[in-house]
Amino acid sequence: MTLLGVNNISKSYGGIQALRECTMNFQEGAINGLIGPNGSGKTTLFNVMTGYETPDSGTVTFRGNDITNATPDEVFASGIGRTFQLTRIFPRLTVIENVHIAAQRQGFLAQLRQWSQPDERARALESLDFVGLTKLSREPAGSLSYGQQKLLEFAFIMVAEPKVMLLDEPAGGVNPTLLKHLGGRIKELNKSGVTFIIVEHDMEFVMGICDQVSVMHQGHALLEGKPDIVRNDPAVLEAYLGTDMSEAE
Amino acid sequence: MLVLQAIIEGVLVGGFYALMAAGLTLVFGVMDIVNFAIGALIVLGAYLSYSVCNHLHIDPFLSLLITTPLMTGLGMFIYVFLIKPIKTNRVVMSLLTMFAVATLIEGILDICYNSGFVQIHASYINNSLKIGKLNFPLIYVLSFLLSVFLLGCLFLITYRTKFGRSLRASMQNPVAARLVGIDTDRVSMITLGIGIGLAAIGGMVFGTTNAFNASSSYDIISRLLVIVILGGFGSVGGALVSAIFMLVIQDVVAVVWSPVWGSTTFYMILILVLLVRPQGLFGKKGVRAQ
Amino acid sequence: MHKLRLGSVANRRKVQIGAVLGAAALAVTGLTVPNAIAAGKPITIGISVSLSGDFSGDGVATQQGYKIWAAWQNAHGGILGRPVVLKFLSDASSPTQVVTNYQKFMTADKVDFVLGPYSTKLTKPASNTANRYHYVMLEGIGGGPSVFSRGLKNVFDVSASATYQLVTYAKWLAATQKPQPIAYATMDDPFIQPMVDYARAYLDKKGFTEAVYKVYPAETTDFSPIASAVAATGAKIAILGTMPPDGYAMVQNFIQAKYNPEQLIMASGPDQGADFTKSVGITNTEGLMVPNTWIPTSNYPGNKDMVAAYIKAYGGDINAINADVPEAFAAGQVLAEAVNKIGSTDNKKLQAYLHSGASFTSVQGPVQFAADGQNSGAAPYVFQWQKGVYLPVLPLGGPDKVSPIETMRPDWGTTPGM
Amino acid sequence: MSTDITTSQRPTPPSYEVPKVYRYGALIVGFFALVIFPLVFNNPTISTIGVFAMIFLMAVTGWNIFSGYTGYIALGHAVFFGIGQYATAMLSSYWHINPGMWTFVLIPVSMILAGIAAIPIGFMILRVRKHTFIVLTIALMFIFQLFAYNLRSWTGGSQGLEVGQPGWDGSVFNLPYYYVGLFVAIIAIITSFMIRRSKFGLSLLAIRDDEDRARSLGINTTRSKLIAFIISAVFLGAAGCIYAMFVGSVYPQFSFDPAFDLELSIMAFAGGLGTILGPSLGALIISAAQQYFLISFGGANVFLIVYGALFIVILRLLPGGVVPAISDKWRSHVVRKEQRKLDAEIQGPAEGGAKK
Repeated sequence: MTLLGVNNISKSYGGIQALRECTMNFQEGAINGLIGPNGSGKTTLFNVMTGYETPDSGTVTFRGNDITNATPDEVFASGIGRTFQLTRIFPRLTVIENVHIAAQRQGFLAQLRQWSQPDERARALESLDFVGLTKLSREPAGSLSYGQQKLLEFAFIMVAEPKVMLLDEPAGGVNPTLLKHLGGRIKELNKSGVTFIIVEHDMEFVMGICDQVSVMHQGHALLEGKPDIVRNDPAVLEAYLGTDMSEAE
Repeated sequence: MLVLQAIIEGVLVGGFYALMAAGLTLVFGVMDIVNFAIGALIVLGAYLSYSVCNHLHIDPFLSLLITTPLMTGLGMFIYVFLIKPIKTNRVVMSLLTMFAVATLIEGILDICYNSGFVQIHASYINNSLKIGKLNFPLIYVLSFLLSVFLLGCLFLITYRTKFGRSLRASMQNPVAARLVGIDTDRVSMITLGIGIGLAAIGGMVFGTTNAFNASSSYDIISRLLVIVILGGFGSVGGALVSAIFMLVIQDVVAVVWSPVWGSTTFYMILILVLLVRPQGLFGKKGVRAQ
Repeated sequence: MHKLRLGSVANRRKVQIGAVLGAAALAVTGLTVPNAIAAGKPITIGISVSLSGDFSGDGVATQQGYKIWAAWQNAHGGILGRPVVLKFLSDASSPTQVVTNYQKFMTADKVDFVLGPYSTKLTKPASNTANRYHYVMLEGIGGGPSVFSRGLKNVFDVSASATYQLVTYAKWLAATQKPQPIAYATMDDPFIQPMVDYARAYLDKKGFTEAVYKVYPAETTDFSPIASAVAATGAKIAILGTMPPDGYAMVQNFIQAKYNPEQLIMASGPDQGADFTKSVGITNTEGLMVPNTWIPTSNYPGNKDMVAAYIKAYGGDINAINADVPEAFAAGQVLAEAVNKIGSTDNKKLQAYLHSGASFTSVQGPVQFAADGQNSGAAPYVFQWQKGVYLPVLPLGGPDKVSPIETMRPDWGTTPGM
Repeated sequence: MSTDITTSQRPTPPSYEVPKVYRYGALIVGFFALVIFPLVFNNPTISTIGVFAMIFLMAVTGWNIFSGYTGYIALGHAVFFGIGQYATAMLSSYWHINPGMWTFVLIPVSMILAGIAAIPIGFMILRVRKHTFIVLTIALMFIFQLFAYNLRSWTGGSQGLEVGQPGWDGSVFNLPYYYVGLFVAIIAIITSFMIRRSKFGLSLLAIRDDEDRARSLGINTTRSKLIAFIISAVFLGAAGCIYAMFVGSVYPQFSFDPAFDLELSIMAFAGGLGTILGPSLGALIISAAQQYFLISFGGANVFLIVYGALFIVILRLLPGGVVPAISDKWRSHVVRKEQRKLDAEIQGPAEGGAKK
């Protein structure tokens, strides 16, 4: 069943057409990989799906609802969490505070309550345990290593218990040990019902973890399928090795 | 006719305000620094020209040959000893540092020159060119020409020299500029030097057209800030256009309605413009953080 | 010996302008023959002056006036035979600091008297504070009408009331000239604007029309549109409500606009002595008029001494004396005269006596207080610059000799520049 | 979400915060010091400085709730300070309030008015960021100043307005202002504290660090910023009200004064921007020091030089402010202790074994 889908999305910046009539569906409960050469529009697609950009045309649907023009906070509240290519954590807050930010609360009065309610605190620590950062919970997040920051970002998305997690290059700059750790975590969460969409250049990582891989090329969906099939498709190879590398991401 | 006269005066005076604002906007663009001391530095420039003219009995415009290098040096000194060491929260910390510098300068000038009002003199200051029924005050015409000339030089430096390339690179992306081997510290130092050197020139013109004392800076700073904002940060051309625009609006409103509403009208236009274009008229839209 | 001491006074002013001790200040007026030497426990007087900020230009002049008065007073027997010691604090042109400063004078230093600060804006909070501690506040440089409309019984202005300062001129105009258009421009200020407005109302009644009436904000730095608006009317008479730096800029802009008025009077600016002549150029001062409360060459008691002492201490010539100086001096004089009369340092008695209708003399002329504390005894003068000399021209028939008013022939329209 | 990690596996991280005993101890001592201060130093000069310090205390605390927490440096909060002043002056004559205790009723009124004014202003200016925001706030303040000059039928223009002065005796005159000021300031500090530890406050801090990211995490940043802006305006309104009552006259030039905002930011920076008590500490020290300095060193214009130089030194030595400097000190103290403990553990397994 399709959980998150984009239909005929187009988006251009000035003269550059980042997305052209892109249609793509992501299945519930799967770990979806999204690959494609630089400039093929992966990040733009993420931005459109999470409310950071409004598409020129087309729709985004989530669980059958149209969320095309929703703002990032509404998108997040509806259950779509994302990480960024360059990690975006809150450097001057402590690790544990970072995790608390994403924990949702309804209503303004609830906002006024202390941020570290015991149950939330337990949950936050749990998610830090999950990525192995508990020891650093009182450190300012800015003092963490790059890889640790990726894990932290992962942890604080997780704490909001989204239905879908969009990860933008989770493996970039992360050392192999941490990466293995992260892969394990993703699988573990997926078992508990979280859907993933992962943009990644590290093919080994993608092929090792994903159930389903979509390939983008020049702003539209090229192909969709199991990792093995995608890996051997000539069109994909051409897309990667082909000449059109001029667009900068 | 009166309105036309007001427009002409607005354009001429606007050119001079643009000159004062150019240093501010340049420093903004390259270094993320709100040079709050610009008002005090302009007054300092005015006093320096005043002293040089009085002691050496030379033309105010010639005095620039002495005061501009001095003030440029001061700018570099300020950069090396006060701005460069700032590690965190640069935007605000540098603003406060410059405010402290302004206080310091005002205090020193107050003591050295004893807070009476003075004005720089030259034989031709009160002259004006009369064309038809319109008047062109000579000093404003000269300062307008000087401003246009200097802004032109600034333009050439920014777009036609190697230093200009480094400067623009540092403006657009300091991290990347550093990666490609541009010494952004040096660029910043020179920029602040130029910015404050321009204040020396602005100060000379200010001193010939206004009587001033050490506390005169307060009237200047707010206008320069809004000019820079309206023009767009870092845009020297924007500063020129918005300065002229501001002065013309102000002068025309002053003539047809009332001087007290002149600046109010301008501020209101500024707010309206910013509601539509938060980056100012000629500012580049900030690259959306990914 | 004198010179040496003088030097030290000047240095002190430069280096750490603090409280000037009576003894040191005495040296300033060594040239007058003391009637009596003050002795005994000093009388302390607290004054807040604006040595930095917006009002610093006048603040310094104010302080000079007070200092010269104290030295002169001490040379003339002090107050009640005791020496006068002034305590100065700088208020940085801020009402917050004015309140704290006077508070300190009255409650920590327990001074005998206080005198007013510079400007209407600071006099208001200062007099509130003084009233709280039942201190009388005599002042000469903060006489905007709003100071006296509050019902405070402790503020007294020794200078001619601001409201009427231009009226001497207006009356003369109505009496001698045919009704004609007049150009008005005034700064938006609690002291200046009422002056112009009052004269304007008077002249309107007498049939004079308004060629233009412009109010401009205090922080204006570019006067060309205002000057052009005035110049464009071609009015033969212009009445301007200017503060010192604006006045200079206005003259300059008139010259540039080639405006040729026959009569040009400014609320303030031409009275600023050397500051003014240096700024606009002495040749351009010809015919400019200004209302003032003081005649530099006047024979009123203390005036000659004050002028001599000023020149000796701060240099310049008689025309270089800022009007704030005699205004401050006069406030001190009236204080001394009143206190000597009642023979007590009690502020309550002083207040009652000042309200009694008694009259006083000062360097600015007679002083008598109306119920609201304004000086009803003075008739404001009008001065005109004639051939580089600053001469009283009005009122006619007053105690001082005045020169005839000249019609301005600035020729700003034809010969560019001087 | 299910994890099988039990709590026992979780090593408790050391606390780097200054222990509660010290923090609350200092707070209580500080509180009592402020309460008894005017009774001990009963000279009205000192209590006058005290009144101004209280006014700055509430103003800075209010300012910090917005600017400190969200990182949006507002240099136009004098708008609300001025609104409080003008509201007080206009309403006290409009309602014919006899000068005296009843005038204090105007404090909540001024707070409400400042808060209401903050809504459209906030809507307008919170759309922009960084430099543009800073300068826009300054521009806004000048607009208000110009309105105060130009709308003379209401504001009296350059003539200003008066607030009637009660006829209290000079020896006790300052006390009501001081204690009411202290009361409002404490409310401000408590508000600041509650916000800092609330989810709402955390969202403000998130905005400070990365606004776009905060939005992507489901925080309604526009609403959060606006609410913080309004709360901070409210306390500036209170400060303006007390100031107008105490000084007794209101002028455009002094009510909407650019220097006021610079002072606020200097105080907040010196104490520690974005901390709860840092700005308060900065306000108490700097406002008092500034006034005391002027009255002690008298009519000297060296004041500006010393002030400027001192300020540069402070910025250089304590770039983060006093309070963060203290917590940094404490932090490195804890880290050193940890380090020693760790060293001891590594060096001493043999001894440990022997003991077993």
